[in-house]
Amino acid sequence: MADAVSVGVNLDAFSHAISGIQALRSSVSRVFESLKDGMKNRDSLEGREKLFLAEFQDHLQAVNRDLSELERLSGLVGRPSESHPLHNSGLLSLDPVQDKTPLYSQLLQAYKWSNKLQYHAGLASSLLNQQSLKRSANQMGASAKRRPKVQPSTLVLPPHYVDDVISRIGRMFPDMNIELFRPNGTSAVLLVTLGKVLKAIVVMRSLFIDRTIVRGFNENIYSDDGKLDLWTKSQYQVFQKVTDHATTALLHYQLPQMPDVVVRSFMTWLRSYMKLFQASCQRCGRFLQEGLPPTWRDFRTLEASHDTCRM
Amino acid sequence: MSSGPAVRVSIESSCEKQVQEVSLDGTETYVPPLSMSQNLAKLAQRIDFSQGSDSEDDGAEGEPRDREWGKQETEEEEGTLKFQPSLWPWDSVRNNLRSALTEMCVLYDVLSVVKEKKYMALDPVSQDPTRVLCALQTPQVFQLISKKKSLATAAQLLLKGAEKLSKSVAENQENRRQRDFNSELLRLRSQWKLRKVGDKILGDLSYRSAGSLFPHHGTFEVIKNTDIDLDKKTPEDYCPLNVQIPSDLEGSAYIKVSIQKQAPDIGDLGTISLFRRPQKNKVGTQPWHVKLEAAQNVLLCKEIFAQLSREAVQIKSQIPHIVVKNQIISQPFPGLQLSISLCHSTGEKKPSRTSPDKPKPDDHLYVLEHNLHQMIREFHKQQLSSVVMPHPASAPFGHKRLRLAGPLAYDKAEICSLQQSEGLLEKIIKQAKHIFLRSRTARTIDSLASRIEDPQIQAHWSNINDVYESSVKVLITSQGYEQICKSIQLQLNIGVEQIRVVHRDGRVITLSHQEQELQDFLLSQMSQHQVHAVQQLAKVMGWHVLSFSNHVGLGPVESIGNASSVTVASPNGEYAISVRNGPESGCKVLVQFPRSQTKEVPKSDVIQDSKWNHLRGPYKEVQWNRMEGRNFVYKMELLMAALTPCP
Amino acid sequence: MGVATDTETVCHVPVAEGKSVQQTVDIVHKKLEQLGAVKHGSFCVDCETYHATGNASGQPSKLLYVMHNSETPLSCMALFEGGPCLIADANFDVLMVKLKSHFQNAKGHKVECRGSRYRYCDFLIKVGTVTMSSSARGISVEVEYCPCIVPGDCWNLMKEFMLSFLGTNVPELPSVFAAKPEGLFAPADCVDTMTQYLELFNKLRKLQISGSNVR
Amino acid sequence: MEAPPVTVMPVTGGTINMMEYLLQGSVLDQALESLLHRLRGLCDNMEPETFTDHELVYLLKGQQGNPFILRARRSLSHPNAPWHLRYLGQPEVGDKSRHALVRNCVDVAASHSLPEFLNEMGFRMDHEFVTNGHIFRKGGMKIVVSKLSRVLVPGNTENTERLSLSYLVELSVLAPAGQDTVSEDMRSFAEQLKPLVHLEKIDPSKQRH
Repeated sequence: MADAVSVGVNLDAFSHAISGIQALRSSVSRVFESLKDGMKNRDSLEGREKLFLAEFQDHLQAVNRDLSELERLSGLVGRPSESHPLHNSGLLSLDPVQDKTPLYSQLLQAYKWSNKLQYHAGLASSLLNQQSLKRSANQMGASAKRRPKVQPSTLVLPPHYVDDVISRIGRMFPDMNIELFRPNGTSAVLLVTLGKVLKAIVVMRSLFIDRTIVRGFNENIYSDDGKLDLWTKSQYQVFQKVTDHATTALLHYQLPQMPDVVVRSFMTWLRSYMKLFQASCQRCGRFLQEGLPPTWRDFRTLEASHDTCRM
Repeated sequence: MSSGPAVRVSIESSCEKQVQEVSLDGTETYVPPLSMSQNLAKLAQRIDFSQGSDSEDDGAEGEPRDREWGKQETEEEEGTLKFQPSLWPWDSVRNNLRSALTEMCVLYDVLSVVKEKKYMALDPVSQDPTRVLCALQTPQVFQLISKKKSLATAAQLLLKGAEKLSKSVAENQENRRQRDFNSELLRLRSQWKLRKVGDKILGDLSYRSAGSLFPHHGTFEVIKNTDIDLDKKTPEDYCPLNVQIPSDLEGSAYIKVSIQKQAPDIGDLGTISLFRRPQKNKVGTQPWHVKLEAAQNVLLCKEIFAQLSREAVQIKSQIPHIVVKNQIISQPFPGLQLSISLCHSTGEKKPSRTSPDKPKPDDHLYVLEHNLHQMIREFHKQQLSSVVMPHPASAPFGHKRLRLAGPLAYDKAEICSLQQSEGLLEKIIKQAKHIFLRSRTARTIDSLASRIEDPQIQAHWSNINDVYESSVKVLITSQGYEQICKSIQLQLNIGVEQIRVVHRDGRVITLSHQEQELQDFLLSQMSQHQVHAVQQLAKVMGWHVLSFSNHVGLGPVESIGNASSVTVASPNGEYAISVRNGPESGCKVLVQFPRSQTKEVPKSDVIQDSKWNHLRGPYKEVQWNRMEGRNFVYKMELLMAALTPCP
Repeated sequence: MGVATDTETVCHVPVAEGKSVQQTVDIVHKKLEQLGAVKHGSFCVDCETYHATGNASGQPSKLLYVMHNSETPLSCMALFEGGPCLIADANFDVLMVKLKSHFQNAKGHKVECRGSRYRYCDFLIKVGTVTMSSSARGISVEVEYCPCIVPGDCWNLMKEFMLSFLGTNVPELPSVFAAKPEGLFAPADCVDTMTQYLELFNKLRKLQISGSNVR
Repeated sequence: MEAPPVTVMPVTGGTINMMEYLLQGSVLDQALESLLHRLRGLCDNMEPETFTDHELVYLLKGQQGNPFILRARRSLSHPNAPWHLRYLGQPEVGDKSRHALVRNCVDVAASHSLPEFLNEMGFRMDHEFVTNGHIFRKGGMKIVVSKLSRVLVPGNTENTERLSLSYLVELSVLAPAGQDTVSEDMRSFAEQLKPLVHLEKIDPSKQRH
């Protein structure tokens, strides 16, 4: 700290010295100025010379004076301390007495804090990225870069992968028979036979479900020419209703990032029609409402109710 | 070289050159050492001149020659001492002959070396000029002659072959030019049905064997082309066989299907402009084949049209179908006209019988034309397949399905479905309706999507369509909030007459073919979407939903649908935001401030007590269009964030 | 094309006290129409009885019933009571004519059941009057729930439906179904229906025999 | 759907009094190929079809008169097809100028329970055979070229033995009674098959005894 004080004292001398240098420079430049101008604008050559010499002399004297002044000032400034060329920061390079400085423990502390911060930030970010708080698939920081790759890959999946997923799902539900056809190129068409209740045709595009149609167990699945009939709607009102509900379910179960989950949840939902004719409505307790059994199945609880009772 | 003629060969042995005399004491007198050129000749015989035609012989003989020489020398050496009787009396003669041959070979080789100037130049050698000359020149001439001769025979052979080849090529060309009528007929026979009637050959180009019931006889006559001068150069496409098709099947024809709009509000349909040009003859197809195919196409088009017009007259519909000459006009939807016309252009002259709407030929629906062709062929196939053979074989002929109907106890509906078959015209009208409805739906959605930026409309068309049905998923979202605002998702099943809309909440709405209905519906859904989005956003932001209504009964009456509204309160309940959104009136956002924060609280005598400060304050409308933000939901999020006090 | 298999039940409705057969039928019709069912044409089920004339073995021959149902207009059902049955096309009737020396038609035994069809959602209801030798004997009600092929599954549902227009006369699950192991309405569903009708006819016939004072 | 279609027949009915017009002949195995070739040319343009059928002949013996004969046939190549039950009457004696054998005929398509049902009716199986061959069609005419095989073990259609080294050729038409013009058509068609095969009217009742 003593050093700091002495520096503070010297500062004055420094500023004087600087102004001294400035004066010296200006006087030197004056000498050259006059030399450059040379002898001119005088009546007689002699007068000219005389005047010029006198001027030159004056200038040189001024230079001399300034120089000596500067020398005096430089003496005042004194030599800067050799040991502390960087002042305080220079101290850092000094070998500290480790036991006496708290640096290590402080560092440790800081490191711990930074670790904790990172951990909590990670937790927070994962929480914030959760479904309920996500506003858009495009927004996620990390996935923003990944997205262009992810998006097409779920749209264009290799057929055997689709086969795999479907057969896995099929194994999950033993009472449901899932057959896979590819009547039109690579996109798969599933024929789901649910017990002896219904048959559903599910048209897929890679792993996304495009549309679905539900028919009675005894209705035709194949058209006259032996192909899967993807279009003719059921002749029974019950299954027309169930087809509508299944379409609604397709709109409800949507998770573009995980299409296989969607297929699985849809199949789980569809399986709840196993007891289409046996279950009574959970709301009104009756079997029939306007001639129809309870066709609606809640998307979460899979509870059966009439379409008119669910609202 | 060996083929040299029977020449008089001097028996004088060449060994004279080597040994001149053998004295009794065994000393031999040698000829003077070989001169430079002789030496060279000797060396040259060792060289294998592979380019020479007889180099093989040379090489083969080179070695033994050497040995012979050596042998001879040794023989000669000892010959006088003990005479060795040769195996064969002419042995020496043979040997000499052989050596003579060898000499000639050498000579020939030398000559060839000499002739190829690059190896060496021959200079006359001073020593013994006559001998050299005779030794060199005579064989050379002889060789030359023999070579010449053999070359000449070879050349003759080649020439003969070439002549033969060119002759056969010419013959081939000749053949192609003037084809054999019979072979052509054979070719025709392999592709078309022919039969002989009297002295005529008649063919059948009708589709009768494929199941067609069209009464046109479809007969063509095969004619032999004789009016051609065989000496003159025949044209490229000359064919000795010609076919004469019935005059009414000449030219080219197609069925034109188009939808004309009487009102301009309907978008363009089928604007692809594919102009028809006569088919380029494929290389290798016979002209008669092209002609017959064209005639068959005309016949098919005629059959389609005849079928359609018959049905048009038979079918009773509310707006009767009109058949005028070569055009059938039907009205699938009000203000819409489906016209099917038979365009038949005969020969070179401009199509004179085409439909009247010639100036705009771009509204031709190629898909429907194609479908018509497909359907008539299906119809043919049905005709054929309905009369399948019975199994067991003893059973009577009959419709395959109907035979099953009895023992399998088909009910009425099933029997009906076996018997009824929709007519061509009904099918094509249905298809036209569907195509029209589909393209207009697409246009409606697209125009809304381009006109309205917030919220966004996305349409995902199904990848599998039927001729009568297609479906599209419509998603209404806000940009940047796709994950939370997905309450409005619709599946539109576009049918023939109507559009069935399945809503994400389970509702099913049926829209008619009127464009306005779909547009109004989508607009009202978009308006509802905004309010739904606020509701969803409130959940995410921790705000509480105070009230929500899809159909508000208050406020100005909307011309389309109903306005919807939502009121949400900030987490601590201080502020509340009310939003009302109508499809027509747009959105209106109000913020309710807590009573304590409002400066100009109207002084009231009743609520003086401080506890009344917890009462809600007045509402203020937000100048929504001046809010920061790229869309409605973003603005709302900013507003909520601003009104959420920092803890 | 498959065969429509579905669940159906045929039951007998007793004639209401103090009403004629026709009046009772009208009451049922009215109830159905109130429910929302729509009349959808008419139907007819008939049954001829044959018995073998000369029996070589001498044992009492079973009766052969030949039945037709307007629901399956191209078919002809031939049944032995409790025995095998045959579904054939309409030419079977011609064959029976040829066989008349061996199988004799019991003239007085012709039973017919005619009435109207009603449709209500996926239900098909047929209410008919059973006629024997040109006199009305009783009322039959056939209820068919088309979408379901397992009778046991939808029995509660059908019972609820029948309650709504038949009141207390709801029958129990027909024995035809109860006997089946899987409870599946087999492809030969028309036979099951015919068996039910046959049982009904026989019941009515017995009623007639035991007490001829039904009405 | 409401109005029953026009072609749906009344509840009791069927086609009464159908007649079968029949010409028969046979060819040796060696001549089969050329006959088939000829038939392919003459007959309707259809895919040539083969068949394998199993026929059971049932008798019902009454107290008096001839036994009642019914033929039950099923297709082995189309196991799902219905059975065909056939009654054939005695050949009509009629006038000699007719070119074909004419007999009454009832064709019934029946469910697979037919053998069981016939047994219940009192019919007993007399004999059975397997027939396989080719079937052609020309308008209403049916031409069946078939080879008959004896069933060695009753009921086992796998184990059969050929009856002869020739093929049976039958030309038949089903028509309502009184349409004698069909026999004229049959004769001209039979003419076209000569000399490959000679089709004649053969009275089975006279043949048998």
